[in-house]
Amino acid sequence: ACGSSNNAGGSSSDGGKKTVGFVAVGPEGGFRTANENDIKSAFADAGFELVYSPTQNNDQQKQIQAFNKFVNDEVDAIILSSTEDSGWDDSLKKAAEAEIPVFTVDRNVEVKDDAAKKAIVSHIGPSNEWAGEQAAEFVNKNFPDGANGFILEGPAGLSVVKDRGTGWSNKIGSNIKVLESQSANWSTDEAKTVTAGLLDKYKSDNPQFIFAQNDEMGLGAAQAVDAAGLKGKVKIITIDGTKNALQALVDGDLSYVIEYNPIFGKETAQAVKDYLDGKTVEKDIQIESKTFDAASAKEALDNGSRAY
Amino acid sequence: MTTATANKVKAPKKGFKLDRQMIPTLAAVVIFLLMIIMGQALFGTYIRLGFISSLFIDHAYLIILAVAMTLPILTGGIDLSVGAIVAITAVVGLKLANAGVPAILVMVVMLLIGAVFGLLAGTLIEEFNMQPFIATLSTMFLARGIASIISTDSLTFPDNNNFAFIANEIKIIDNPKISNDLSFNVGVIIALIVVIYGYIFLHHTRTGRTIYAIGGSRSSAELMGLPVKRTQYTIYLTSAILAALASIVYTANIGSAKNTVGVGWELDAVASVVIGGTIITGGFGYVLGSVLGALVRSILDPLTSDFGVPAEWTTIVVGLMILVFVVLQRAVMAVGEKK
Amino acid sequence: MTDKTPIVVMKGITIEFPGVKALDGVDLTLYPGEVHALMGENGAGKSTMIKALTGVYKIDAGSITVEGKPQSFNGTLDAQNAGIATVYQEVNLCTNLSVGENVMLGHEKRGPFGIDWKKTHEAAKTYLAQMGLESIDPHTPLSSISIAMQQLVAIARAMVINAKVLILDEPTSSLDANEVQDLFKIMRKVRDSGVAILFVSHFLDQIYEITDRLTILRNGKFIKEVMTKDTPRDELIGMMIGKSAAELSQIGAKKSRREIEPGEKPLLEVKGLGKKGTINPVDLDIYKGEVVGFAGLLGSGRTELGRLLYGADKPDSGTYEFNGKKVNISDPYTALKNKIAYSTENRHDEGIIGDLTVRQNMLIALQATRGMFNPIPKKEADAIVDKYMEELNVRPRDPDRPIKNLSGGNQQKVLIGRWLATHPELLILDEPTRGIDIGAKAEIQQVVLDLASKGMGVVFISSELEEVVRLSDDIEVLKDRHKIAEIENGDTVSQATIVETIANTNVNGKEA
Amino acid sequence: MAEKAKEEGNALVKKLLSNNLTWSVVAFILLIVICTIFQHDFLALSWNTNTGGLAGPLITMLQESARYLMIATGMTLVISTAGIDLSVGSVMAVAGAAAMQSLSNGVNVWVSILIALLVGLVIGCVNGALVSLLGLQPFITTLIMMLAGRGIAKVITSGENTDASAVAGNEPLRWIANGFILGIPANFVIAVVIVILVGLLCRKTAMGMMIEAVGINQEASRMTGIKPKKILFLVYAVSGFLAAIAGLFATASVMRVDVVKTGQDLEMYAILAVVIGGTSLLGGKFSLAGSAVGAVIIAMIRKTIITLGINAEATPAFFAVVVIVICVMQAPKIHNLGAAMKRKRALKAQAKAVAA
Ligand SMILES: Nc1ncnc2c1ncn2[C@@H]1O[C@H](COP(=O)(O)OP(=O)(O)OP(=O)(O)O)[C@@H](O)[C@H]1O
Ligand SMILES: Nc1ncnc2c1ncn2[C@@H]1O[C@H](COP(=O)(O)OP(=O)(O)OP(=O)(O)O)[C@@H](O)[C@H]1O
Ligand SMILES: [Mg+2]
Ligand SMILES: [Mg+2]
Repeated sequence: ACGSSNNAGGSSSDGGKKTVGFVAVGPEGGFRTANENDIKSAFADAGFELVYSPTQNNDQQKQIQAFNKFVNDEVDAIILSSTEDSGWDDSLKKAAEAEIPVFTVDRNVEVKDDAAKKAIVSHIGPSNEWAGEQAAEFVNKNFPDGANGFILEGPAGLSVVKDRGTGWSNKIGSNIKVLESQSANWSTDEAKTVTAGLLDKYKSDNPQFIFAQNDEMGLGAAQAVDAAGLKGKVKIITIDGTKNALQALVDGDLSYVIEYNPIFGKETAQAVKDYLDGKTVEKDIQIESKTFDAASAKEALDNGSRAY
Repeated sequence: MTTATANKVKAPKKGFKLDRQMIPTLAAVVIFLLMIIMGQALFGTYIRLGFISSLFIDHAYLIILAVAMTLPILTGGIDLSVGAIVAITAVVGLKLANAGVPAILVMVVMLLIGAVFGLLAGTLIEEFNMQPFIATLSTMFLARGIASIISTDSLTFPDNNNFAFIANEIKIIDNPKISNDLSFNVGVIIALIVVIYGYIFLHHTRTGRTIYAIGGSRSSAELMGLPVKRTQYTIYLTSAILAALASIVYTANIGSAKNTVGVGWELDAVASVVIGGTIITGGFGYVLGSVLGALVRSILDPLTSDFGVPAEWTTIVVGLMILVFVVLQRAVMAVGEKK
Repeated sequence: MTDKTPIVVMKGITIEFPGVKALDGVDLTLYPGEVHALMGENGAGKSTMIKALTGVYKIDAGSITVEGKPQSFNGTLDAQNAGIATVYQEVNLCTNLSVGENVMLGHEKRGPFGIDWKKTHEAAKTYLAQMGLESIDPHTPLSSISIAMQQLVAIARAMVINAKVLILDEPTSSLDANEVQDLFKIMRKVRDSGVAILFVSHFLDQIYEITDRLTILRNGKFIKEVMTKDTPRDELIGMMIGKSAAELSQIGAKKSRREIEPGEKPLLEVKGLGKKGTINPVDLDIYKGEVVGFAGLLGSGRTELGRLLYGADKPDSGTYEFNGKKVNISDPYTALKNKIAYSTENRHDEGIIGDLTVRQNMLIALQATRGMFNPIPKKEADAIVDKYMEELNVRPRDPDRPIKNLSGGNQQKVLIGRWLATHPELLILDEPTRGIDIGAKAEIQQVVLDLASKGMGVVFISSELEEVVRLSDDIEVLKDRHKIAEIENGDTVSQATIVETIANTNVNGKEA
Repeated sequence: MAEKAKEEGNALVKKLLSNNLTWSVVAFILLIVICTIFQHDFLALSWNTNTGGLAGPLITMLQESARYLMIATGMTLVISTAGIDLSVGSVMAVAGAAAMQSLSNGVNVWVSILIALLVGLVIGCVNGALVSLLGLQPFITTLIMMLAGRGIAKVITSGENTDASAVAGNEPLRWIANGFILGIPANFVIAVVIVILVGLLCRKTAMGMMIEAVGINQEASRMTGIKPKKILFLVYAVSGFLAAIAGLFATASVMRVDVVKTGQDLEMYAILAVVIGGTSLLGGKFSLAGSAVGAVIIAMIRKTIITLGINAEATPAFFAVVVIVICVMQAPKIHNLGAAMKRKRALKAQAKAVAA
């Protein structure tokens, strides 16, 4: 990829390939890697030159720096997969001044400034709140008489964590009791430890479900549940829909998986292309996600359509 | 009277060794320029007024942190809490601003909170014999923990807050194209003042010189009758307050913040200081070097991105670049030593 | 004299370290305008007494009054503020800073914009000049000057504070005769201005030359305070060591020269050994059983030559033959493997490994030659440690104490034990008697002669020409990093011979 | 007679009080007490027929402590030479990635383990070479390796969190982290055995002394014939190797590597464990037993956080408070408080007497 020597150079609107700057999060496994790889390949297929700029530690500052650099580089469009939903006003204003269209993906950003608002052409991505709601609905449906359980959260403060949590609380029935919410930092391994601890602690409360905010943590929880000899007795619900999770669903380790569909590179590329060609683009492009139970998971795995 | 002694003590060439101490810093200058030139030659976007402007505007906070980190490192210590102090002061600051507290008061409170953590670190180090690494690691956990207890929301400044003046860009050259605008903001000026302050503090005050002395040998400094304890307090207090200042500049700049802000910034600051030629074991180094180090560190990310380094490789490449840098400095110094 | 009011009165000072009572009810009274010496063997408690006065150590009992006010200082800074300037035994300066800064640290001259460096350096220059260091540029890094010069810098630093009490703990141990005289001149001047000087030295000549009053300590206990002029040497020594001076083993007059048999191969033969910038190429032969002294002024390159012979620095020219074999001594390890050992002059930085015990310090070099995974059996280790603690009279005789807690002189003895434990064929001793009390000095000199008589080659480097002349078979004279002469010792050779040689020969070996 | 016995007893108490290890153990017990108050059956052990081992909160705690034991041991040696190894967390990820990736690529499980260990060793050697041969500063060298290591892990798995839980024949690796030896977690047993082996290696040979010597005074050590460069190289290599074992423990526990999370921040925990164990960051004397206790304490703190149900938001603060309390308890100032007050009183009385 090192050959793209003058990709970012100058105003590239003159005939050649259009340049798109991608302010990304960076590979984190699971959802993120699938999502970014998909975007990269979709833009390559659509004939764009994509300059990719990941951050570290989910650091918004590095994203802002990358964004401002893309503005200075005078790219043709910017795709923003932000780690935070606020703090973008100044940068977006610059983009607006430079007349560079911005497409937010995955996470929407909140903007106050009007000039900044203008820079954002469209938002493309699935909904976190929706995913949280699906988890709540599943629990409501399966435990009409009420139940006890845990929530495994991502790192405190990320907006994904909040949105998934909000979705859950919006829909969860009043007879469902969350014994404890703990963070397992998105990590399989930590989730296993945390779950083992929680199962020990609330043995007498007969926990019946675990809502893990992502697949990784759900898989860890499943192992702890298994080790405690509670497989099948505790229902585990996760969000993301990676292959591993679907397989675990088929194997009965998980009970329900809500997809948070990362595959929307094509849609994004199309939106950028349309906009640059002067066509109108929808303000909000919702990416549809599915939910899986064991049967639909098996089907999805068998027909080999899962890309991640 | 003492011709015998006088004769045999021939003065070595003046300032030779002092120059050698500056070599790593000079190397930082050269490499920084080379990187800019390389970026320009390959991608054509590095010698642009807009690029230079945002390099400073976006990294004013890092420059301040680098100056802050220089002080403890010069004594052979470290302050790992700076990133977390940015977080807690930002969260508290934004909460207060949203509660309608006047901006000036908010800033004062932010600086005071920084001071409290600096004082705590100083106390742990000086009164309870904790090593700086551990003491500031603890205050880092503490600050970050308290920040997230206070709020995990993404907080945004209310409209028309008085913080904006720090962020408002002042255009010196306003070209039709934004990439050719030369601009700066109050944040950059604050950073500049901090740098000047750092320079004067380290080179023209007794406390500053005591910092170098402690870095040379703490026990010697004590036996020489220098106020070591007081100086140590000053150091950790200053670095924490500067971290709070960096927080003011940063949050004003992006207009929002939350408890997760500043994760890993302490390591960026350490990297800046080291790239700038300050030796991590203390005793040698310059504030100006740290500033350059911050700029070099800042420019590594856009370079890797422009080179199209695959995502998985970026940290490796950034690491390798710092390594090459450190090795190069080492080589330059070795040559200097031989001569 | 006694009608003066004392400026410092220390009464019943007791300091206990875990396991030792370093001081036990010691009194000390200093009068303005007097030079007062603390006398005692290594480990008697002199340095501890000084540190008690300046608040480095907390006292467990006793009282300190300065100018009539009861005081308990919390460190050098407090003492300084009360007018007490101190130069401690181990040089305590900052090697990362310049000479001038070291002199002025904490007392820099200030202008409207903070420190005024020009004025500060000028001031430093005048203080340095007082110590006879006028030709040192204050900008020179401290690390590039020798320990001895650093000692002078430390004293210059003490002069900056307009002190009422000046404490000098073994300031002369690394100085040569000229510098000692320079120092004494300054001390007299300071004393005459009404300052009380507390002085520690193991050189009796110096004691009698400069001091007015003596306080004698033994094993941490106060023995007596006397006037110098009323106390004969024998009596003084007797009070210090607790037995009569006559019992001190006396090293005979000049040692008889070891004759080289015709055709005998030297133990060590180097040709053109040198290193640019440190020492010019040197030829040198050392035979078995021979003591070769290196003489020269400060900075003449004696240490550098010793380090080259040991591989501590890498030579960039010359050949090296040992025991008739060409060897490449590239580092201390190979030197030790070849049975060459070197005891450094810089005990603090290159000698002791402070936190390790006496036992470990003594065994570590032998262990290094045997290899990491071949530990010395406990029995053998015990035997070695016992033997050298005994032979060198290390006190306290407790091998499991960290070496840093020993007094300076005893540390030195342990280090010599370390090198002897490796059974070297060539032993290079750089200032081995520095800071060692008269009893121990005689012991060490005796050890050197004994070793030589058993066939060991010894290089003896010392700033005390007297002992060089007395112990050596051959004396190599160095000047300005050149070997300028090789003197065969004999009845006609005296200290004066060497001083003249240094004065009258230039570096090309020709008469000046 | 009785007087003397009492005095001796006092001396013993004094010695105990000023010993870091004592305070670490006290802290450990305190944490257990707190946990038991919150969860009455905290100390209860039961036999889990499912896993063929003991089960209970303490057991999961020991299981987690195994990885800390490994990195803390390596870290102790490095810190003893006055260095630091910030890369252990990343090395864990790299080793875990290597094991998981090779397993899922069909490599035999034993070979995979070997590859992982080798990778850790190699990274350790690179650290060692940079520090000893090039003379780079340990902090910055291993900081670079910490950055680069994460990248290497991502490169190995192409950015994925490789999962080998379904790979046939992975049982031996799975057993290492989840199995039991005589009812006790296998990884804990393995870790303890390794710590003891390293301890024996250090103390029965001259290795420990030489490491300490280099840490106390490198130049003086060189002058005694020790080769500091070799020692430095060695400790970083050992640290890398042990971190690889820790990486295996961490990933084998769930048979999955998480390129971002595996080993994240664990270098800090390791350093804390070492310091709690009484080894100074300035180098020199080290205590492997102390670090081992420190490592178990870290695991215990984390267990306490889960047991008390401390909010995710508050965990860092809780962690900080516990660490600060332990370190303050260990401070000589606190131990000497009594003695200092006594001395002050005595001196005051004396001064009065003098004045009178
Ligand atoms: N920090 C310490 N801890 C334990 N013991 C100590 C400490 N400092 C000194 N000592 C012991 O106190 C005694 C007195 O030591 P001190 O350094 O005062 O002797 P000295 O008279 O200065 O000897 P020298 O002439 O060798 O310098 C010695 O036995 C020494 O071992
Ligand atoms: N004229 C000088 N000016 C500055 N530094 C000097 C000068 N001469 C020597 N030095 C420094 O002094 C140090 C001591 O030199 P060296 O050790 O060779 O002296 P020496 O003959 O062994 O004397 P001693 O052992 O008494 O100090 C060297 O590190 C050298 O850099
Ligand atoms: Mg002494
Ligand atoms: Mg010398």
